Amino acid sequence: MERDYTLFIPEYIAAGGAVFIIALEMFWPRMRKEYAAYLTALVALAWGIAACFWIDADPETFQGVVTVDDFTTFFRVLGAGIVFVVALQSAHYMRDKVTTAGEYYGLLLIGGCGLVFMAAAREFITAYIALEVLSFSLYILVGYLRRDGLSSEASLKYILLGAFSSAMLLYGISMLYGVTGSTYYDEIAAGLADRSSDTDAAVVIGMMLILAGVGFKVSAAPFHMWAPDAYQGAPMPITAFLSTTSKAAGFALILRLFATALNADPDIWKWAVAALAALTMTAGNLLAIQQTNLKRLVAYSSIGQVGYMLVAIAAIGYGDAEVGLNASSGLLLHIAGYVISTLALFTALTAYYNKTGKDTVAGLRGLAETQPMLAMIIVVSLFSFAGLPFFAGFTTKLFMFQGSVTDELLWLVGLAVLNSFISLYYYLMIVRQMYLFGPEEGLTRFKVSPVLGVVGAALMLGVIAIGTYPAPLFEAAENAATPLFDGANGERAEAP
Amino acid sequence: MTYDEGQGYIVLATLLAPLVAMVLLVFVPGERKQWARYVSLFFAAIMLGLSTYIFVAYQTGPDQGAIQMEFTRDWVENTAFLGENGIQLYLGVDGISATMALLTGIVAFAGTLASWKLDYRTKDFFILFWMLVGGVYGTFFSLDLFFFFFFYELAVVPLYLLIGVWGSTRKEYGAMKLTLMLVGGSVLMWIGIFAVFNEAGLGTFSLPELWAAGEDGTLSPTFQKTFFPFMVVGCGVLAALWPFHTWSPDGHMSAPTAVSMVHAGVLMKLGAFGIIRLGIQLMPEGAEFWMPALMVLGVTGALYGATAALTQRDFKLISGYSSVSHMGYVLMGLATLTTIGVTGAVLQMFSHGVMTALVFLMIGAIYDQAHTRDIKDFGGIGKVMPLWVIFYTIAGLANVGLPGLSGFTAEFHIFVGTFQTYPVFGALAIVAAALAAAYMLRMFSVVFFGPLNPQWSGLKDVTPLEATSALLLIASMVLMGVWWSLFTDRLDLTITSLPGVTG
Amino acid sequence: MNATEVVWWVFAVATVALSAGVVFSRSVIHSAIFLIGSLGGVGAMYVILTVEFLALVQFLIYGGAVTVLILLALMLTRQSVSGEPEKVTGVQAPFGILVGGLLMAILIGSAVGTDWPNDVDDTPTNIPIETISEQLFDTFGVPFIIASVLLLVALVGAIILARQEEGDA
Amino acid sequence: MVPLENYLALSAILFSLGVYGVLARRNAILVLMAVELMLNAVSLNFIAFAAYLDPERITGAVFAIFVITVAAAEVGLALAIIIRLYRNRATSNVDEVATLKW
Amino acid sequence: MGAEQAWLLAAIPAGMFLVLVLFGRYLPRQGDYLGILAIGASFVLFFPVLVDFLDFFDAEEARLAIHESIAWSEVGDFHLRMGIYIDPITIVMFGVVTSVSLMVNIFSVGYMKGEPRYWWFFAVLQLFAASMLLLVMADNLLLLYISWELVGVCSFLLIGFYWEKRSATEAAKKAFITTRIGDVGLLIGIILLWRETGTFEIQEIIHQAEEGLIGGNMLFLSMLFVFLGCMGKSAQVPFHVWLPDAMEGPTPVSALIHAATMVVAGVYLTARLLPLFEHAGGMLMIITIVGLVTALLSGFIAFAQTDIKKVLAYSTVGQLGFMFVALGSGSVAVAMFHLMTHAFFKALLFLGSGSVIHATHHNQEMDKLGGLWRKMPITGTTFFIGCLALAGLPPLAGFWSKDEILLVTRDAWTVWAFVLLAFAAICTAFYTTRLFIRTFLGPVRDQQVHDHTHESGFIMTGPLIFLAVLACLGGFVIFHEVGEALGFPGGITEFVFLPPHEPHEYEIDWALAGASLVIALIGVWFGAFMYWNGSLARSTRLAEWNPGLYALITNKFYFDDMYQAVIDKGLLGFSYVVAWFDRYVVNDTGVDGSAQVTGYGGYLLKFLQTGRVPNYAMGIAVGVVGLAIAGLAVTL
Repeated sequence: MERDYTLFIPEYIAAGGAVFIIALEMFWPRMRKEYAAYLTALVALAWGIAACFWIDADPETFQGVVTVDDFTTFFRVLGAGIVFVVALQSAHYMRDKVTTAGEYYGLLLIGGCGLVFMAAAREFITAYIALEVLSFSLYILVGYLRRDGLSSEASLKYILLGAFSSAMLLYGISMLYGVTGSTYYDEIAAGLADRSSDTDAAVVIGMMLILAGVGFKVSAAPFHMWAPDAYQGAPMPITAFLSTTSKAAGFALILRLFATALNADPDIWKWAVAALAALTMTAGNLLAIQQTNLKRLVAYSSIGQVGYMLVAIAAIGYGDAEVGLNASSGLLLHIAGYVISTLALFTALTAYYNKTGKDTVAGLRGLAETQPMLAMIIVVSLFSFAGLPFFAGFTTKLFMFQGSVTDELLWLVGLAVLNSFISLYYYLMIVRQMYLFGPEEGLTRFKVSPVLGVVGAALMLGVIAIGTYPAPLFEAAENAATPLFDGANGERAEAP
Repeated sequence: MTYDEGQGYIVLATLLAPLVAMVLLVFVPGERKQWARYVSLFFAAIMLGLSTYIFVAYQTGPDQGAIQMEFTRDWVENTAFLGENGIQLYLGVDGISATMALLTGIVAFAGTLASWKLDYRTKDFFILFWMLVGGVYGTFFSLDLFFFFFFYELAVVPLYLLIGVWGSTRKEYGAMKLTLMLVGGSVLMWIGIFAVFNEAGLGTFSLPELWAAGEDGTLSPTFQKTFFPFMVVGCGVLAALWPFHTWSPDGHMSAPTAVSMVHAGVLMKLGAFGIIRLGIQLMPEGAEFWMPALMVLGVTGALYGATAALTQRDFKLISGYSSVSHMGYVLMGLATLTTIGVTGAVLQMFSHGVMTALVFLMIGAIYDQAHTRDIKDFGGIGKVMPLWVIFYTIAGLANVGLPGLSGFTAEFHIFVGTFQTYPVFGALAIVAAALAAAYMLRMFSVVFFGPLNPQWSGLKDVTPLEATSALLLIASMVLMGVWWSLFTDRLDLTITSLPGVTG
Repeated sequence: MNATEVVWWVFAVATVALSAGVVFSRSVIHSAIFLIGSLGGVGAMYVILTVEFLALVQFLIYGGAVTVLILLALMLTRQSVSGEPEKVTGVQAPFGILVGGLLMAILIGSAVGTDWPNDVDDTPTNIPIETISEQLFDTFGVPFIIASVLLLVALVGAIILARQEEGDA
Repeated sequence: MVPLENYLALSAILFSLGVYGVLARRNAILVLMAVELMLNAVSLNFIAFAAYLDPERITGAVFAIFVITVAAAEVGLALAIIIRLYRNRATSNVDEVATLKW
Repeated sequence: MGAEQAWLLAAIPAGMFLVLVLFGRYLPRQGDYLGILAIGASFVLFFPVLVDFLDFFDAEEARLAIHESIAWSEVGDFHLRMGIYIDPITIVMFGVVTSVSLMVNIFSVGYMKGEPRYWWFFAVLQLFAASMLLLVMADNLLLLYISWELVGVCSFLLIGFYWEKRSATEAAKKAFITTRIGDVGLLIGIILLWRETGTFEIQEIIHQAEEGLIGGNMLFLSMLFVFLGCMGKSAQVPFHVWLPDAMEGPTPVSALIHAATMVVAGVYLTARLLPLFEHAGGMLMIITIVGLVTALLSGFIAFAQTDIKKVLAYSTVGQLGFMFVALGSGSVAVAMFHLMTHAFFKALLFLGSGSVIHATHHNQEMDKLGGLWRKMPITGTTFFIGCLALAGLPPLAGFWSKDEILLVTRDAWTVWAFVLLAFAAICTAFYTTRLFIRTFLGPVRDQQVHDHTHESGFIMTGPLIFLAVLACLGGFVIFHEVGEALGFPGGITEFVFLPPHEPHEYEIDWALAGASLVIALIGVWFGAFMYWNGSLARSTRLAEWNPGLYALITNKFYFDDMYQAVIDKGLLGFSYVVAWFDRYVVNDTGVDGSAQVTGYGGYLLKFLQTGRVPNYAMGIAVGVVGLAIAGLAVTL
């Protein structure tokens, strides 16, 4: 097996940057916190740019444990983007809140690397380790506000339950290993394909435990309960990071795992995924209706989103390779759209929080008066979540569901659409606060920091761009999804 | 560039005009209210002109195709489930959408004039207003299922803010209910669209191809029978299909004048239009199967709305319920599946559009001064606002179906068509028309006539701007009322070529 | 029933008992002690499986590092200065038993009910340390490197969070 | 000879005990111990498989090493968090740490 | 110009309507002369049309009508044509409408002087004339319906002319809605006919009916519906209630619309479609009965009315009843004949009363009037002539036409119909006499009213005289010689007929003529006996003779109260129910309810989120176990 160490240059950059930043603060304690943030942003930028060199490159594996193909590249760029934005979001926020920020930014970058390797892994050990890297960074970041009891509480809940669930995951993996004797996805697929039926019990248990484990990572009901607390307790930019990275990474892992390894025997898990999807979206949206805290509301709404995304996974199980390809292209597109909308939303919320220290729904009263632009960004991203046209959510959701529709799954898609309709209600409740009511006394028009303003505006434009001209991103998504289903009409990918 | 391409660009321009206006307004400083108004007026005029051009330039005659002035640009194709021409920006006009485009131009222009007095966050208002109008135009022009739905939803998006921010009575409730019910309707459409695309398996959203699939049985009859209700109820909510109409009274009661005008005038027509596009044209078999049910609902709505309007006391509630009644006629006309009936339905869409726009314009004109809409508070207004009374009376008479005004032209066709297929329902519909006379005249005699209630001696008559838009609307009413063939010629070919439509 | 089996059974029972002690005992300290035992028991299992290297790792990392850490943390977080045992089991215990029992039944059932395909002969084969190292440092080099990053993260995190700063509670 | 199933059963028991512990215990550290039990069960699983399956397929042993490593790191991190929380809240009782809810 | 251009008759006033609406207000004298000009033009143009038509007309060669039409609108195979159809009936109507309209317009100049919205009054008069002329020359039922509705609206606008008066607006509303109910029937009937024949053209429909292409029952049904429309327009029982209230409008309007022209539209339509009615078995009987009942009831009610215009209104209702009887007896000619004469003398009477009202400053209560003849001789005399004509005394117009109606009734139906009709005629004579005596003869009742009274100017008396002349001579057109002298093929019965009926020359039936003379005399004598020089003594005694009956009559047989009850209790009640249902069941329960249920679901769910780690872990564990069990169940 050849070893091409150049494959990981982007991660070298990221990790190296992380170490450098941590060290930098160590040796230069008086450094202004923003610098760390901007530095991180720069590193992330370099990382993303470096990642772009692998676009449309032939898939290359490193000893068969990780592979760098369009799928990996897709998530590399995505991860770099997330880190970039979150770092910029954090600049002022963290300056006001903590004494040392170097580790914070370092962990952002490392978490991003974890995301990349989860996407790249073609083998369980690597996948697991990468998963833990990301989770560890998140545990720490969630609890990063050391003096804030809520932050620590969230972090504790997250890590305890996280460990619990990864134990489940591991046990499941061990079962599959026991049956197939390997941890490589392709070998597992082969092993699953030509096994005797009296290993069913072990396979079922294994797959269910794995499902539970990854379900926890992406916060699918009933494994979702940590999410709202973690989101609410975490520092606001980290809430953004959490709700984007953990979802993206989780689905990166799930996609490659289920599409390559477990797809050999979909009958065992497809119904379960469908059930989880239905449960997740319903629970998420119903619970979101009751929320008064913004972060918490977003948490539940993101749970709802996870429900939608799981529909695509279920479709991989239900449909043939073609459907799988369509569904996962749609899923990737939707993830991208979702990530951008979420980041836009949190950029605005962070900017508002920096001014007023409010993070409740009612706290947004009259934002349209005091800061129209923030209000606009928020509305755009919320409508994008709700799947209203002009905004990313509409197109991405429509494509994802359209790709996932098979005769068996139409009911689930219908339920998903119904749920996104329910979700519109609580999004409108936020809009209502901002637009229908005047601000409280003394709250006058204010300016937002240029950085946040620019980032937010840019993201908002991105949301609108995806919503109105999704073609390039959609093609990228399809190219990214193709390696998972090579053989499934791969020629589509070459088409202009 | 050939003639037809040129025409295509005209259509594109018409669609883009409101969106451009929207974008421009974003950059107008908020405190420059007058600028916002003039920009809007400018674009409204452009739209009116272009729409009129489209309507006039739409070729009639046997050698013409139903769909004209096509404009096509690839949007997304050959990606994932999308094959050749997967999604195109495919615009085009047939007789129906030409008529609807004209309606939109007129009402949007009138609405702009009507909201001239609006002084609270004018700029934002017009931004959302043009978003709404853009959505409407897009829906009428789109010949691609994706964009059809895209614009259909787009038209609903701004309503919440438009009503919630600039509305009146119980605006939060009205706005929320209206938005949710409309989006709830489109949920069904989503599902229907997914199912259709999946069943057709053509890898394209292009409506003509899907229509062909619907006709040649690629969409199996059972499938059509199953999913026709999704499409029709989905659109029907917007068309105030009984019993999904309750947003109409509350929504109209809360909405500001211009929004009521555009909403009742044009947006409700989107629903009926959708029933034609996604119901009759896409699933002829389903239409065949379900139309009796739709007919029953339509009749119910027509009678129900008229009856409920009899004892309402709020101007806007009366108009809201009468809208339910009139959209009931539209649904009946469609449900006949006869050339005459469907023609009548389209005519009624136009007629009700201008008529109800005028009504809401007048209501706004008096509400701005009196700040009440309870008809019992008024009396003898004719003394102080003669012009207002005259305009309102004309609108009312059109509402009642007085020959010479658009209402009669439309309702007559609908009645005839209904009698062809379901005589009893036809008779009921005519009875509903008589009820319309009852509630309209009741309101007239209470509000306009009788001794003047001295409390209102200070009321001013309609402003020149309102008068202008009112005259514009009245002109179009009379036009349709007198010169039938102007409209019927344009509809003839289109409607006779609808699948499953007989006679 | 040869010697190995006897030994196995002894250790198995001991391990189970100790683990039960971990989750049932009334005092945290006792639980910690039991944990050490249970970990040791598992280590013994490795020995019986003739994977001595893993046993070694087990004893070092767990018996050495982890348990010490845990005891330390216990010391740091004693609520009551007077050492009487606090209420350690929550109201959920009965349901816990129920669910745990169910899960146990399912797992054992699936484990026993499955005919493990690659289980060539019913005897554990010695896993030479060379193979392990070869795999660990060659085949799974990448995860190994990532694991190092993981440890770095854990380290940093632990420092960040546990460090006492001025103004901390 | 001791069959593979015995080991699997043993690990299953340990695992379930761990699960019970997580469900029942109130002290965060005890919960953590229970998790450790579960992880042990897992690595026992892996090694048992590795030992019994044909000699080429010993990935499980490697996996076990990683699991142990991660577990250790996890403990360290978790304890740090617990201590941090204890400093903020003066409790490590998971039933009392419930400010974030609903 | 020829009869083909007859549409100009309607076009000119229509154009003038636009002019007056837009500019009338700013013109000198608010443009009343323009109105008169326009109507005058139509009146003048009527004669060339007449001459041209008479050249064309030839019963032997079956050149009976002129028909012109243009394509109107096409959808699929639904082709609409609009056109004019001119035959003797139309000609008669032309004559009546144009002449009376002209007179009324002229009269109004005096009567309406100084009223507010003077221009508006004339504008609407133009519109009315236009629509009425269009109505009578329409060649298809659709166009007819259109103009039918238009005259209805004009009537609505003119009744409500004094809209500051609550009573006026109420009357207008009542008139519009009542006729509207009839129109519902008419429209249904028209569309049913279309459904059967596939056309709206009257002659085509009649043709098909004669071919027997229309199913008997369906024809009966549709004609029944059509006749409903006629009843509504022509105020036949039970739709008669709106006409008396319509007297709230200015008197010239009453004269033109509610006596001479619009209200006879029903008669016109019935006459126009008579062949259809004949083929629809039983319809003629129904028409006759309706006519008889109306004639009698209105006669009775007229006894007790004290308002001049109300009396006249009821007499109008009655006379329309007579016309319907004639039609029911199958004689178009007689109906049209009576229509014409009635138009003349009733317009005369109304204008006369208008002159009185004008002179007495809007006083139209008999109790306040009396002995006016001396004060206003011209009005008095002309009014006297009108009364005699109405009472049916020879040789005035009313005598001939009523005599003819009695004749055809006798021939067509059993003696009972004849007797009842005769009795109705007696009533007519009676209340006419009463009206005249109490208004113009006898002592002065209200001196101060009396003093301010003065004869109206020529602008008003002129039309009176003109109409009086017509009322005197109009009847003679029945005679062959007169007809020929005027250039017609003969008397009106030889001119106005619908194939397959043959024109027949009128020869006087002395016995019947004597009888009708006697009838008229009885009525007149009785009236004179009752009210001689205005004393109410006898009449009061008569009223006390049977109070119940008297109350019945004074309350107009309780029709209004009945309707009021039905509307209030029935329709509005139902409407309240529907509104309630919509609010509380459909909306609050159906729509809001579902939303609240959803929200409540969320409310319940959120309590699972306890914030305690063990509970969360329990969630996970349960999920795992559940999945595992389900998985095993599914797979194994």
